[in-house]
Amino acid sequence: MNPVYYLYLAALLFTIGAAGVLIRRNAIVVFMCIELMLNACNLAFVTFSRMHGNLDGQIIAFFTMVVAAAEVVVGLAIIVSIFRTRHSASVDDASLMKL
Amino acid sequence: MENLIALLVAAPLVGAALLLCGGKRLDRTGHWIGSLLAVASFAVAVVLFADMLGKGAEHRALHQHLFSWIPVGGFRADIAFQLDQLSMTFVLLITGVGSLIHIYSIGYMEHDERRRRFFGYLNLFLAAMLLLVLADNYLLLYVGWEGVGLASYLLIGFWQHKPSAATAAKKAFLVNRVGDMGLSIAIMLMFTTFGTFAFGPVFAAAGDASEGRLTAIGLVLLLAACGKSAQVPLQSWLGDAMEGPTPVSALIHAATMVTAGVYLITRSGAIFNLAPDAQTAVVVVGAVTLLFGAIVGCAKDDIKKALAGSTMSQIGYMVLAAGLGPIGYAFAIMHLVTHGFFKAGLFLGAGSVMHGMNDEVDMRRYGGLRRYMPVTFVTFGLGYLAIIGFPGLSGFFSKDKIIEAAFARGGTEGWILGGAALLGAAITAFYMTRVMLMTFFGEKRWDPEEFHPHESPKVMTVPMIVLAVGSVFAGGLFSVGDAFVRWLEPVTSFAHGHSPVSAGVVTAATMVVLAIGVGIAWLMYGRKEVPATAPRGSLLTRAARRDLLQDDFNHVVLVRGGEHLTRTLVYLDHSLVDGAVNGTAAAMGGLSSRLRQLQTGFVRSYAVQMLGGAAVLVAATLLMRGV
Amino acid sequence: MSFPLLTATAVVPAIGAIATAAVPAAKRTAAKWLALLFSLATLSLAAVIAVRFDPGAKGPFQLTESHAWIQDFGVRYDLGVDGIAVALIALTALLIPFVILAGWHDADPSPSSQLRSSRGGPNEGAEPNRPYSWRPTQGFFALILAVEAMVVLSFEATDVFLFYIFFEAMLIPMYFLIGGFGDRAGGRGEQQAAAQRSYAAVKFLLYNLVGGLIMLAAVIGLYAVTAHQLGAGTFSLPQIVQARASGALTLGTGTERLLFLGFFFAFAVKAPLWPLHTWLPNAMGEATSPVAVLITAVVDKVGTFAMLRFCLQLFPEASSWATPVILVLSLISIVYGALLAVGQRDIKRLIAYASISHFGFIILGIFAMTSQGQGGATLYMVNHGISTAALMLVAGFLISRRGSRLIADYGGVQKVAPVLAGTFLVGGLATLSLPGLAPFISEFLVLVGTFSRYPVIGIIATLGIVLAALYVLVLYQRTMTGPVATEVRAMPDLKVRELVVVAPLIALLLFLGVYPKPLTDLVNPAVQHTLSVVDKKDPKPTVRVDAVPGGGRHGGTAQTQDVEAAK
Amino acid sequence: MSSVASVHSLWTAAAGAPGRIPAPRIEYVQLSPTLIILGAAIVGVLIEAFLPRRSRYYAQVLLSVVALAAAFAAVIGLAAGGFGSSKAHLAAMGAIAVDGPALFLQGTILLVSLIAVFTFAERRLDPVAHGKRVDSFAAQAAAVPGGEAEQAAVKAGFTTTEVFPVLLFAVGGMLIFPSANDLLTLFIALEVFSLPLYILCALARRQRLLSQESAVKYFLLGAFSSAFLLFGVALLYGYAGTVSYAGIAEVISDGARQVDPALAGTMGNDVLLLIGGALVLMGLLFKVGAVPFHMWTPDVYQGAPTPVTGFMAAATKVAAFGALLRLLYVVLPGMRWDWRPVMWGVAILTMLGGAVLAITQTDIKRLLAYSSIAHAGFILAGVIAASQDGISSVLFYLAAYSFVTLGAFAVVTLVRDAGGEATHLSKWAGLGRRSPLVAAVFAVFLLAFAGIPLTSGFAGKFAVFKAAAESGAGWLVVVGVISSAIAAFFYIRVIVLMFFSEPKADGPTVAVPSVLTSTAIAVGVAATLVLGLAPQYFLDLAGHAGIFIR
Repeated sequence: MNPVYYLYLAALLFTIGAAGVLIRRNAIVVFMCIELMLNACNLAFVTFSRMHGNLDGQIIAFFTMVVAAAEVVVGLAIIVSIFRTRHSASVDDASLMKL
Repeated sequence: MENLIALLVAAPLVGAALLLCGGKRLDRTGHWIGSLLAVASFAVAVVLFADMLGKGAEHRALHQHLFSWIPVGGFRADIAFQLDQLSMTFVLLITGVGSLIHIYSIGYMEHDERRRRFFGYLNLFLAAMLLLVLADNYLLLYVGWEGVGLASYLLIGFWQHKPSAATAAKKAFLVNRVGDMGLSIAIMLMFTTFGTFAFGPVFAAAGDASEGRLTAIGLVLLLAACGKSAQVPLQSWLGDAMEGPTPVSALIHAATMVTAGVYLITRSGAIFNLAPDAQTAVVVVGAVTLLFGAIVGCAKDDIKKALAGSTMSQIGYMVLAAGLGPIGYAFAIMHLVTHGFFKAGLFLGAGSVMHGMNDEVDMRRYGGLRRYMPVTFVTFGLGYLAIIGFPGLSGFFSKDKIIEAAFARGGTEGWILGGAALLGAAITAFYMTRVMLMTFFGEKRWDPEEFHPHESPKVMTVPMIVLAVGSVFAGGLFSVGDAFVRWLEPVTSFAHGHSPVSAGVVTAATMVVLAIGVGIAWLMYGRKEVPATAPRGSLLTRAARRDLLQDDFNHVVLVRGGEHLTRTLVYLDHSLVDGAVNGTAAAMGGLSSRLRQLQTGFVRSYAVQMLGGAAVLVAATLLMRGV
Repeated sequence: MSFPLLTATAVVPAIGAIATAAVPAAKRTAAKWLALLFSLATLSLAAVIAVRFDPGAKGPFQLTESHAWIQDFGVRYDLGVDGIAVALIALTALLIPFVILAGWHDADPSPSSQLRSSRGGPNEGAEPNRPYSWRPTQGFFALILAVEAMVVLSFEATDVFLFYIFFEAMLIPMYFLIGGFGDRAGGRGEQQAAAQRSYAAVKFLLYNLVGGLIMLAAVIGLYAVTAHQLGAGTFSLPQIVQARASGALTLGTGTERLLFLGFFFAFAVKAPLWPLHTWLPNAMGEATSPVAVLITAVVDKVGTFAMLRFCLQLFPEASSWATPVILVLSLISIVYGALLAVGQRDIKRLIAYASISHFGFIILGIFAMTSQGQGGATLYMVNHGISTAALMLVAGFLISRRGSRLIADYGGVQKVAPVLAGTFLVGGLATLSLPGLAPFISEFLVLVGTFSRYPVIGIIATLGIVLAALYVLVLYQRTMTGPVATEVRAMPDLKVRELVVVAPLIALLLFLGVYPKPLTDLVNPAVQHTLSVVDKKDPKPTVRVDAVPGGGRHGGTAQTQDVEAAK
Repeated sequence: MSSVASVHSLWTAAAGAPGRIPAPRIEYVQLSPTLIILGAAIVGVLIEAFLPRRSRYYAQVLLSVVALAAAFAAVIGLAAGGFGSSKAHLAAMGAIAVDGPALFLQGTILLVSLIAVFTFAERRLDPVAHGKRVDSFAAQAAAVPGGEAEQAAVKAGFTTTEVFPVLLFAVGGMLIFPSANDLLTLFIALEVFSLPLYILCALARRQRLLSQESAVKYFLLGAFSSAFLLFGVALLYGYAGTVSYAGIAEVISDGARQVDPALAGTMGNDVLLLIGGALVLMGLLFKVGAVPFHMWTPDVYQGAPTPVTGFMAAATKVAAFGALLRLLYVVLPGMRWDWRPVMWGVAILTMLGGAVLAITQTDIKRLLAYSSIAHAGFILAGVIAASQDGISSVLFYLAAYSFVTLGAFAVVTLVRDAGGEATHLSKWAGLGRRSPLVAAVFAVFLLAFAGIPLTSGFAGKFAVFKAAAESGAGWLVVVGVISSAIAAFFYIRVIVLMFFSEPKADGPTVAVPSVLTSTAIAVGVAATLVLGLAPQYFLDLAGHAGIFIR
């Protein structure tokens, strides 16, 4: 099966993630969408790695996971604290600063 | 000897500096200092004159080069004086009459607390006027030219608390400025034509210049002359100038300054002789003005204004003569000198009358004053006879010559000019007689309770007498064997005009018109009582009372128009020029506040814009490659 | 190496500024005297420059100093003066002491509270318990000295970049002078006055900043060009001129014109030239009259000076290309400024518009490209500086007495304060360039210079003479003559300090009016050099006089003077 | 099918390869600056864990200062050792470049951070709470604002001393970022310095709502953009088959080189290259705060604790521009003709956008944020020059700009009222009357921002514009000049406000800072004037540092 399809899939996932970021209000979900985008990247990496026949892509994928995990830590911390403050996880509520 | 020339100017200049900067401590002695320095200057003039007479006609011109004034590139102006016969004549007239009037003023201004300054201004005027006639190049002459303008501004407006005086002063200066424009343009033209504007070289080289340029120079010079000598169309200021103290009117606006125009034209004879068109313009101006002034003079009830009108007209005669070229220059100057005597005398007389009548100037409130102020009456009378050209007195000789010369121009022009001159003579006779009658004859039209007419003090009458003497004999003296003409010939070059009508006929004609003029005047004002309030009068009279409406014209066109123009410009400057800039700033602000709306504060909208940005970025990159 | 005279002349006032600013708040008078002292020291240094400078010497610049500064930008600390610069430095150094004297009390915290806030005196209004260290007086005089230092440097700089830096930097102190210290002429509420002041200040700054930034683009462009063609970018004026002459540096027509416009725009804003003038009336109207003098008599001169030194010498072709437009613009300035001056109700704004008209004359003279025109323009800069200073300072004294700038509020002052009126009149006469006073000479030279190449323009420009008379005399008539207005009845005449300010200026006007030769001798060689760079010759008269017999005497003197000038 | 088979065979081959893993060679000396910082950061964490609360503050401050100083010393040492020029080379298996730009930027970042630490440690500005001096960080970030937990924390005089190790982590990331020599390292470094910043933003003691909001915005957008960057990295990897800068550059330079017909689909496919490059660029432009990726800047700058804002504004820009330079000059020079026009557009948008938007701002911190955007635009003009002159001018500009920014924000921390810092412009009215010195200092910074001659701002601006003009981007210079004219307008507005308008009766007070903040401000002023009056030395420095190694 032509590996290029995996690339298409990756692109699709990435797009879905991006779209999710744009349309979902709940901070958690937005955040998940970002994770989805990262994973799409991972998929792309792995695919390319396979196509190029070297391992860099796979290694990068691992790094990406680590980074994603770190992001989760920081992101959740922030989101939770703001949730506790506002009793809402809607990103649209956090719009005191504008103009 | 030539080192004395600077002294002529220096003496009054020092006086001016002393009196104007000296402060209160000179208040008591100021007028004496001033008069003394004027007299001193006169004395120097006499010495120089004597010295000049001692030499041969050709070697009389003196030259004194003080220092190089403005050397820039090819442009060279020097502070240098030139004293030739023409200048000498003026110097004598200026210092002489000037000194007399200084002395007269001691009495006239006695009760004015700012007398010191008055004398300061007078001295300043003398200095400037002498500079004007002694300069050896046009630029230096220009300095004197404007200097006398300044002095006249200061003196007309001497009683500044009177708004009318202040306005008149301003008007005089402005109108003169228009003339000055002419002079400065003339200088520029000379510079571009000859590379210099010193008398000697310019006149020497005039022959090589194209007639067009010479005509141009002549015309702008004429413009200058019109401004300074109150010739049509720039005459309007002279009447108002009578706001100044009477001695000022006598010295500046009768005897000396206003004749500067004539000096300029005569001095520039070398140029005019080569520019016939310019000369024509000059004679036209002269002829028009002499009639204009005369007519105005007939209608005025203010004694000084009437005299002012007459001054205008007399200068018209001189300009006319000067415009005739070599056949006229000498007579122009001669009439100028004699006129200096009798007109100054007349003004001083008028001043003395006003002095006795609590500064009343309306002749309709005079009448029968000869009994109260005999000396004034006699001196004024002599001046009157002189000006109307009564046989044997100064005016007769000088004016008669001019009329002849006018005819001598030949052709129709000659007839027209001569006719105008004759007509002018008649009108002169009329209005002067009118002044005489209304002032000194007839019933008294003033209230004895209010007015106590009396003769003026010696210090005032003596100068009047001197001037009267001058106005009686000067003309005769000059004409003995054409003394004056020959005296001036080396400078102005003299040519005998060939009049189509013989001199005798002209003289006779003059006598006749003179008689007619006097007669009409007597019929109108001598025989029947003069109404204390002016009658409505004919259309012409009413027009003439308002300077033939020419002032109104100025007011409507220049003053009003100017005001509108400036107001519009001020508005435009604010709304347009400034508005453009402020508008840009405002636009920026508007743009900014509109763009701010993009910053909604919603993360997701930011994300959208980022995505859009990314899309654009990618698209652009692809486009660049044309993929 | 020899004593760095030029640097010293700029450093002394700079130090003075710092020293003055450092004077403790209580010691106001000390600060004033200190400032005066430093300005006098600068004056003496300027005098030394004038003496050490040799008009006859070869080479465009003298007393030069040269040090490396920023090699990466090709910038050197190059100083040097030609006759023009010397004249203007002298003018600056001369005027500053008078400005300081005239402004002696302008920055005193005034007793009345609402004035205090505006003048920034101790301000209990906001926080009663806290003492403020805001020291207006020290600031005022320090800023004046700072401006002097920068102006002097920009006259001395022969490195375009160096010049640019001070040309721009001097805006800042000027800005604070305008916005921070208004004259006491309220008439309006103090708040409103402050608002108008800061508006004027901002306008001043933005106009000039925009001009400067556009010039910056041109400066950078110049660098790029030189860097490409000469290998290493340079800003040194003599070097560039030399390179252009030798053909080592050739600018494309388009490039040169763009660069020229960039430079000229900045200078035209500063000068100011119609239609970039509107900042001047606001600035001069709102600022105290000494500051107004600083603006128009000193700072703005940098603009016209720079046209002469940089625009013409760096971009000769472009200059002659732009000449027609510029001449027309300056012509408009002359007439327009004069007419608006006639229309003003505010004394200081009137003088401002008069200055606009005069700057029109200066620029006209510069771009007439004749030795009379440019020599006249240079003299004009000096004379205009002195005459406007005289007029404006006296006007300031007048205004400070009555507390109003409106012409209508005066009348008959001449009767109660004759000396004041007299000096005012002299200043006015100088402004209308009466013969015998210095400005006449410069104005006439400019006119002749213009006329000899562009007769029509010259003739139209002469209209300026009449209009000048109009606005000056109208101003004098409305304020000084006529019946005494009730408010001015008790007006005192000039005090000694004020006389000390005015008398020397008037004396100078008279002296330079009668004997300008020192100045002309100073300026002529520089002008000739400029013209040679621009490669323009004076038009020859149609008739050679010296050939004509009879012109001998004058021809003789002329020739001798030619020899002098040649030396 | 065949392709699959071949791939499969390759795969198995890869698996079955004899497992001798070559040990990586790490040049510890060359990496010492980074290692010192990261090590110190870890020590800082340990301190948090084991030291008693009262002594943490001092320990942390001391540690951070020492670490930063030491790291800086190391950088100097390396530079002196010629690693900036002659001995420049790739370290850590080509993952990190040790060359002129890297060292220069690292030095700048370290200095900036040092000063930032001073402002972080400032404890005299906030009013004393329950007898304890407090800094501008939340007593207990986890506690709900206004909740009793927070009350208790405040009463107990807690302070978030964690900020120091967090800061150090961020610095560590920033040190790597501009010297990263492959895309992976780039990405990691990005995250390493971003994540701590997100946290720092959330730690304000006052106005915690804003602080948290800024944090969440920054975090979400940051993560979003890094996702894009990562995707771009993936595409580039797909294009070149490697992530090392040199490798990619090589592939670009000799175009589509056939390794294997099977991979022709992706190998050297320019579409991948272009899209990937664009996305990576976007990620960096986001960090730089260039239009249209600037939206986060004002909000974050406003919400974050001011010391953090100062640190971000200065250090992040330096690091991000460093990375951008390296990317454009090392990886993408081959496709200069593709990215230059695009960057033109971005630069113009950024300069004008920042300037225009700033005109109508009413909050001093937002104002500075927009001004920083405009400055990003100016720097981009230098970046575009694509010449060595361009590099050095950018380096110089960054150095000049960062100190001014730090100083400016430090001054902002001084002007306070009941609610903490008084950042609304109207509060600043008449500051010049109340405390001329502070106002004057701030004015100096503003003038530097505006690029008035004799300030560092002018020198920097001139440098970048000069570079741009020399590389033929004359019109970019004109736009830059126009936008600096617009920018001048609002800097002037602040000055007018401070000096010419009436002080409000309820105006803010100006707190008297301790030696720490004073030092920060003093250094800012000094740098502004020195770099303005005698920039030559630093220009030389930047000039010599202006060469990237491949």
